[in-house]
Amino acid sequence: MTLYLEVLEIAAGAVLVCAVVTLWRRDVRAIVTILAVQGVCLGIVAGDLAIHQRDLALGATALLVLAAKGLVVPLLLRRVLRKDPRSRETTPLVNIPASLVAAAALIVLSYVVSSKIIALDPSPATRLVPLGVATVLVGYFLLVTRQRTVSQIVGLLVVDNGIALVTFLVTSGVPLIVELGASLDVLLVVVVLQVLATSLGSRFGSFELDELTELHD
Amino acid sequence: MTLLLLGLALGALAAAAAALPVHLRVPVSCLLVAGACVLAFLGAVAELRSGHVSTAHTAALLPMNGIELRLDPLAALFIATTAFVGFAAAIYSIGYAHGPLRSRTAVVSFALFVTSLLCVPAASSVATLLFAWEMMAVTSLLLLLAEHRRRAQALDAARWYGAMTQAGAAAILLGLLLLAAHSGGQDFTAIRAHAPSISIPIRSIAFVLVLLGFASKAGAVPLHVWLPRAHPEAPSPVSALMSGAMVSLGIYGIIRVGGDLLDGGVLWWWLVVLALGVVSALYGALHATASSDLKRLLAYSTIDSMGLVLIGVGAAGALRTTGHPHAATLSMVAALFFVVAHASFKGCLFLAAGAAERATGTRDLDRLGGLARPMAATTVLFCVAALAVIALPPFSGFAGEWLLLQGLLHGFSDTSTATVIALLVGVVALALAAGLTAVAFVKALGIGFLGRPRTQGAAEAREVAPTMRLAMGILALPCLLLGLVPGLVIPMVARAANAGFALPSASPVVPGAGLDLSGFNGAIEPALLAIAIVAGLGAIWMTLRVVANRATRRAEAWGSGREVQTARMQYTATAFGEPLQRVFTDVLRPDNDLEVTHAAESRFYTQAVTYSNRVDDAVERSLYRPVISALAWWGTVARRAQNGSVHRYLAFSFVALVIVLVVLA
Amino acid sequence: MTATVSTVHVWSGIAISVVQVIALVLGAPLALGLMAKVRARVEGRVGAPIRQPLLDLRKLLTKERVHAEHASAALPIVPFVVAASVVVAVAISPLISTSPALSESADLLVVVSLLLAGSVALAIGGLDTGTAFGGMGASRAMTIGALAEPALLVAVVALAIQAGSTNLPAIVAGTLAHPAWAASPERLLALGALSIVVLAETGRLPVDNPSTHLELTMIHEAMVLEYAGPDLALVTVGQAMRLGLLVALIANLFFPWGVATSFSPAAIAIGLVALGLKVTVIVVVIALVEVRTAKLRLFRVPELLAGGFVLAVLAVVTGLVTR
Amino acid sequence: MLTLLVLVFPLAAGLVALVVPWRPWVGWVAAGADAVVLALGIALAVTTSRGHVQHSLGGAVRADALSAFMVLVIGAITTLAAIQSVRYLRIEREAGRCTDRHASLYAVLVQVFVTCMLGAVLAANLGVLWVAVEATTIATTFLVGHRRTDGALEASWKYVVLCSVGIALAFLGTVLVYFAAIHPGGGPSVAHGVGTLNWTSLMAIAKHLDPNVMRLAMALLVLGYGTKVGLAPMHSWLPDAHSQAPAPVSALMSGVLLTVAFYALLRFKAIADAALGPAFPRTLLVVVGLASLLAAASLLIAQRDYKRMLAYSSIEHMGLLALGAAAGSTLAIAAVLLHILGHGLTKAVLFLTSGEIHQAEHTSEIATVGSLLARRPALGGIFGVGILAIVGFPPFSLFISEFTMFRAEADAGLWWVVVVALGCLCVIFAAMAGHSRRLLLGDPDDGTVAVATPRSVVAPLVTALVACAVIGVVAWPLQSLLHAAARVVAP
Repeated sequence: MTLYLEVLEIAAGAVLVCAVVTLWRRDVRAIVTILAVQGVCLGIVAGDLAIHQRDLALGATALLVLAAKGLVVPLLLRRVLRKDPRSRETTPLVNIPASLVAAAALIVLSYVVSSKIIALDPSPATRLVPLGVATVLVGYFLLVTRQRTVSQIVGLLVVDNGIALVTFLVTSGVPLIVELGASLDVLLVVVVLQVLATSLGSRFGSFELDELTELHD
Repeated sequence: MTLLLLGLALGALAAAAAALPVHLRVPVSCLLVAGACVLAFLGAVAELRSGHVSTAHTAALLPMNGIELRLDPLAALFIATTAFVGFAAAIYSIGYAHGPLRSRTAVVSFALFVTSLLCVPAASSVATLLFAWEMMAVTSLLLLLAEHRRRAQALDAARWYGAMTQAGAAAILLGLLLLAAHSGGQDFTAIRAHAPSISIPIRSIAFVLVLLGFASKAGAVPLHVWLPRAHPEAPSPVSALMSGAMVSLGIYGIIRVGGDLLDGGVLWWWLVVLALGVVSALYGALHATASSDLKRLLAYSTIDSMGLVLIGVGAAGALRTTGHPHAATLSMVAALFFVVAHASFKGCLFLAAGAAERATGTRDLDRLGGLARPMAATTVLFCVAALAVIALPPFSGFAGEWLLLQGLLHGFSDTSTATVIALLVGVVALALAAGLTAVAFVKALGIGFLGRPRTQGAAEAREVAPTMRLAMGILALPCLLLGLVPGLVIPMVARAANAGFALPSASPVVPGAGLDLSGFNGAIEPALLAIAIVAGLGAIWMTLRVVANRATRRAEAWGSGREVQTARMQYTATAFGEPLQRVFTDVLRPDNDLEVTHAAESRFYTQAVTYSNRVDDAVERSLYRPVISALAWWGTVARRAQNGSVHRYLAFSFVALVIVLVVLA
Repeated sequence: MTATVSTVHVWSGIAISVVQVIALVLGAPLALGLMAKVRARVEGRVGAPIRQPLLDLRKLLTKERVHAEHASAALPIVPFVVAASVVVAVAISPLISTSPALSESADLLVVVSLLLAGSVALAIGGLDTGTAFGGMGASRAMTIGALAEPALLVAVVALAIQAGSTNLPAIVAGTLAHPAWAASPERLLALGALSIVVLAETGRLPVDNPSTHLELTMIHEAMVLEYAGPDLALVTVGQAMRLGLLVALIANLFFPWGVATSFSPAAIAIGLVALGLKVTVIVVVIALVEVRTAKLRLFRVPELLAGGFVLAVLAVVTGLVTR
Repeated sequence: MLTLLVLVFPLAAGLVALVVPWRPWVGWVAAGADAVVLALGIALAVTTSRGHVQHSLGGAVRADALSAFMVLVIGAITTLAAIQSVRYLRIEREAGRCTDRHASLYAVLVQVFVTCMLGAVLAANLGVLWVAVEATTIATTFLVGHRRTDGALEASWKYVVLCSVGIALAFLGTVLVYFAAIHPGGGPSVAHGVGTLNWTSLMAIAKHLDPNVMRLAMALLVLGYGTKVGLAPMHSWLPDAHSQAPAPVSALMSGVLLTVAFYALLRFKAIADAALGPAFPRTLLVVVGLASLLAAASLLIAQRDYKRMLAYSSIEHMGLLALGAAAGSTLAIAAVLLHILGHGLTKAVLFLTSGEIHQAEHTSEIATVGSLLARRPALGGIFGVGILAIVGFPPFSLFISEFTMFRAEADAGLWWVVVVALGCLCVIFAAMAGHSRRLLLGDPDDGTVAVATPRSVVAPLVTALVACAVIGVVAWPLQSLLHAAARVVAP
């Protein structure tokens, strides 16, 4: 019993740690690998829950997550990176120390927010929900503050991983059809973003988003 | 009610007539509109005579709200006046419409404009009233823009008109919705039933909002700014309808909501209405004397007349709430009689001004003059209507003003000092406005039509089409008839006043052609007065034929010995109004600037001196300009917030998420 | 029986009105002559005989009419309108007796409006001539008229409030019945206001100098420059009767003793004599005032009229307060 | 069976466009498919307004009166847009701005987009509803970027990023609703898999759902779906996307996509009302609604681009819908639905006309176009009448639906909200009147002769405006359907 719990806690914790590390590192290529690690941890959480509840559908979802978020997505992002020689992130809008302080504040906020969710069903899995909510908020913060297109895609995916984590912990997976649809959508969004990123790169010659202000009132 | 419905249907049919080919379109549509007005007029007069209330309701139209119509004497009176002016305007526009006025939108808009004017008084639910009100607003806006390609300032006028009408409609909607919310239903019968149960503060808020909306339509001063801009730019039949009928619907609204729905309400309401009336009367009359554009002068005079009506309505309301129903009936009858009289003479004036503009190509008084000989009919009709406005004895204006004065005077027997002071201020305003109006219209008549033509355009003026003269004649008729035998109309007006303010049903005037006040000692017999004047004229003419030398000859006017007298030496409208402008400088605040351009070689020789004197609306400058510039500033500030950066947009969403989470935590 | 009695009243009313009109047609020019004689006497001159204005009128009637070439059909009508409006006003107002013809519609607004009709007609005639003088006179006359009329109206309203009705004969009868009213404060204030207004309305000295033709100063004269012969006679008689009517109204409204209240010929004769006396006294006072004052600058006249207006408003307020 | 057909037809049209290399008749096939959808929508509306609900695909696809009405709205506006797309693609291909491959991509994506919207509206399961709405974002990204200009690319990037992150929050909200459904009334956790995301079963157990979790879920849902609806403060993507997208696409997005997302909000509001009572959802919607109105009003004052002006007007109308839904009574929801149809039709006509103007004048700056009514009377006329309709003048349906919404809000005690809303509406009226005056009116002093617009372009637009006027005045066609649909969400 405890093995299931330990694996669950370590994997969920790892997901949040990866999110914070993406905020911490500036090198885009490193961020992509961290994202891959986060995908794997998410897969482990799903698998662990599937084994514990002997739920075949959840097992299939776990494999799907491992494949998509662990392998396919990082592959796509590396294709975009190949076209962008300067891999270092230009200075983000909010400097790193401030970002980390903000991340801490967001984690505290997610604990407070999740207290209501835990109150409804205090099972061991639900008790880890604040980690998921924190990943969502940190991912969102990463999305808001990063200049490079790839970093924004990574931010978006961290938010998605956070939500997937909450879904697994809280309801051990939504009905299969919804789960399939959701991950297919996420995959398609990444493909779309990757196509847009490459055309932005070729059109504007650089991957900086702050020049992208031609459309304004 | 059936005649009214038939009339409205005929009006809608007139709108459909726009599909006809160009040359057929205007005559057919105008005749149909005239027919609609006749039907509505007959329906309304039948209702006024019989006095019984008829209603019509259908849920098939206006989804989720249905249409409710109710014809009671108050509505019938306003429908009758609107129908009468509408009939004349329709006949007039047969001859007047040319160029852009024959386009499909103009014809459809004119037909729907008259139909919605006829429909507003009959509306008896918030939805129907707002529907007809907004139809009136959009159609008149389109008509205002009909000739924008010829006169660029029509665009500016349309924007002012649109914005203020929309704000007025919003105020009315808010007031009525507040009442509907507290009376569990949006039809007037429900509101009327629940009104006593609604608390005074809520009723006051609702009344003030509705008053703002309707007073802006009636041209009460702080909210009048659109009127002197919109009326001159609109085609003449439309501005006649606006001044004759649409403006009095503002008065109708105040009486319907304040008197009928809210059952009189509180004293200070009516003192506010009276104050609005006083300020409008003085401000309108003053600006009428100062404006040199004929139609702008007429527009300001409309503000002045509506001010007088508001004084009557305010006095009636005040007297009723302090428990003097008999005096209140007299003031209300005076106000409504003045509305009827004003509709006819102001309509005739605008049509005549339109005829003059059509014939000479300008409406600036400084460039008119000498129209009496070529355009005799228009000049005589303009003169009749002008004398009616100045309130000289045999004309309708005099009977109206006399009734108003009696209403105010016989209110002095009231006890509460606030009402007495208000009535006194009313009398003073009445007297001052009467004097100033006389100056304005002597200027309009004397400089606009008489004397020598000041420009080539005025010199080549030709008389306008017969239909236009017929229309002016139709409107000039009541100026005389209402003046000679007002007694015949008063019982019907009294019935309308009672429906409006739930006052005792006895008519304040003893039955008969003249105006013999029952219950108060004060009477005039205008018919006998007219006979006396005619007898006087006859007697003088006879004595002169007997005594005096009858030879007459024409000679050059005395120019103190000058050889040649040119038309430019005549007084212009600006010069005519200049003494009064100098007397009232602090109110009008004219900005006159003098530029002297000196010769190059030395300062002591001047090359040219240019002097310009412009009187624009002080209220607009001090009240509206700051609001507009504040909005424009806010627009530029807001635009900078949307500067295109993805991060700023994402930050908006992120901050919203965090705030919501914090609030929920 | 009552029908015959009322017809008798109507006919006698008409008779009284005719007497009043004839009295003023002859009396008003004499009054002007008297004023000129008084001025001359005070200035140490002999001056023209009192009946000189009547002689001028007779001379004018024999002359031919001259119309300005550019004037429209309005110009010939104006003198008739001016004269007729004043004649009707005189006919119905309570000068000799309190019940002339149409006495129940002898309302204050009617009389004021008839006088206004006269000045409006004059102004329109002035504008129609197409000359600079006509326009100037019309503009100034209307400006002063616009400022004087409110004061006139409010002053008479003050009297109406006291008497409870706006009907002039009723006010006169009321004052006769309650002599105490004549001395009441609002009466005196109203008298002050009315006297200022009379000077402005009839174009007497402080406001307008009737005897000069100097372009810069004339107000009333400028409008009548273009009339000749019978037209000029009508206008001058009209103007004279306007002065006579206003003076008579002041006399009767403030000192109503002598005004006949019954239809007996004796009462009417007394009324006529009383009217003559009172008008003569007032006219002499006006003449003396004229001799002493110089003409006000045109833009000081509004201040004078504003003073008159305030006096009238004060009269109304005191009337209400002490009611 | 009807509901299945509704989904099959546009999908089939999409497949045809995919397979067959680009031919003009492919466009007409798509238009035909959308016309069939409209017909089916009317059929569905007639059956559901009599009360019985249509099912197919084993209950996954469900059409009650509300979704039937939405199918009707989608059908009407997509047919209008599809007809105009044929002409749009022809002109773009003649001008060389769009190759055959792009044209067929455009046709496929539009049909996929329509299918996703229909799927969202007919989904019984709220999870499937989310998947469909997310799919619409993906489908429309390349449509927004279809014109390949710098602006289009930038707009599509902002559109995807903002909408995806917004929609992700909505998914979190849906999951929390699912979590609350698994533990109704705080009782022992029901066996896994029994908890459901089916709207009908959720409504059944709504009263027992845990209020705290539902409050958090509703907040996330309003923020999430609010992004797709374009409510402030998540509205910033809308002006860029709608002004850069091709005219038929922005007509579809502004006319229908926003209201499909709003439909989702209505479904969740029904559940939240039962679980939390009306107070909390009402405050949320009022705050967001007023924010949108204020944002639209302030940003319309100094607007220079007529397409962005129309986009901000959409934000304003979505704010009005939010306020209407906040009132929550049956009358309010009926008015909201009528407003959805009226706004959809009018805004589609306005965007399509602005597309024609853009193709003719090659600029969307108001100042450089100027005196359009004189130079292109047909286009200027329709655009002018459209502006009169969108600003809320009778006889168009927007007037009566706005009036009824304000009446319902006043009855629900939100009178002060109506005061602020009407203030914003007056400012918006003045601003739009000013901008359209500069765009349409004025005298082209260089004496250019008026250019006629082909009747084939004018006819559909005029019929749409006439339809909007008819439903605004005559109550008959929609009366029963509106009340049936409103009773579904607000009993």
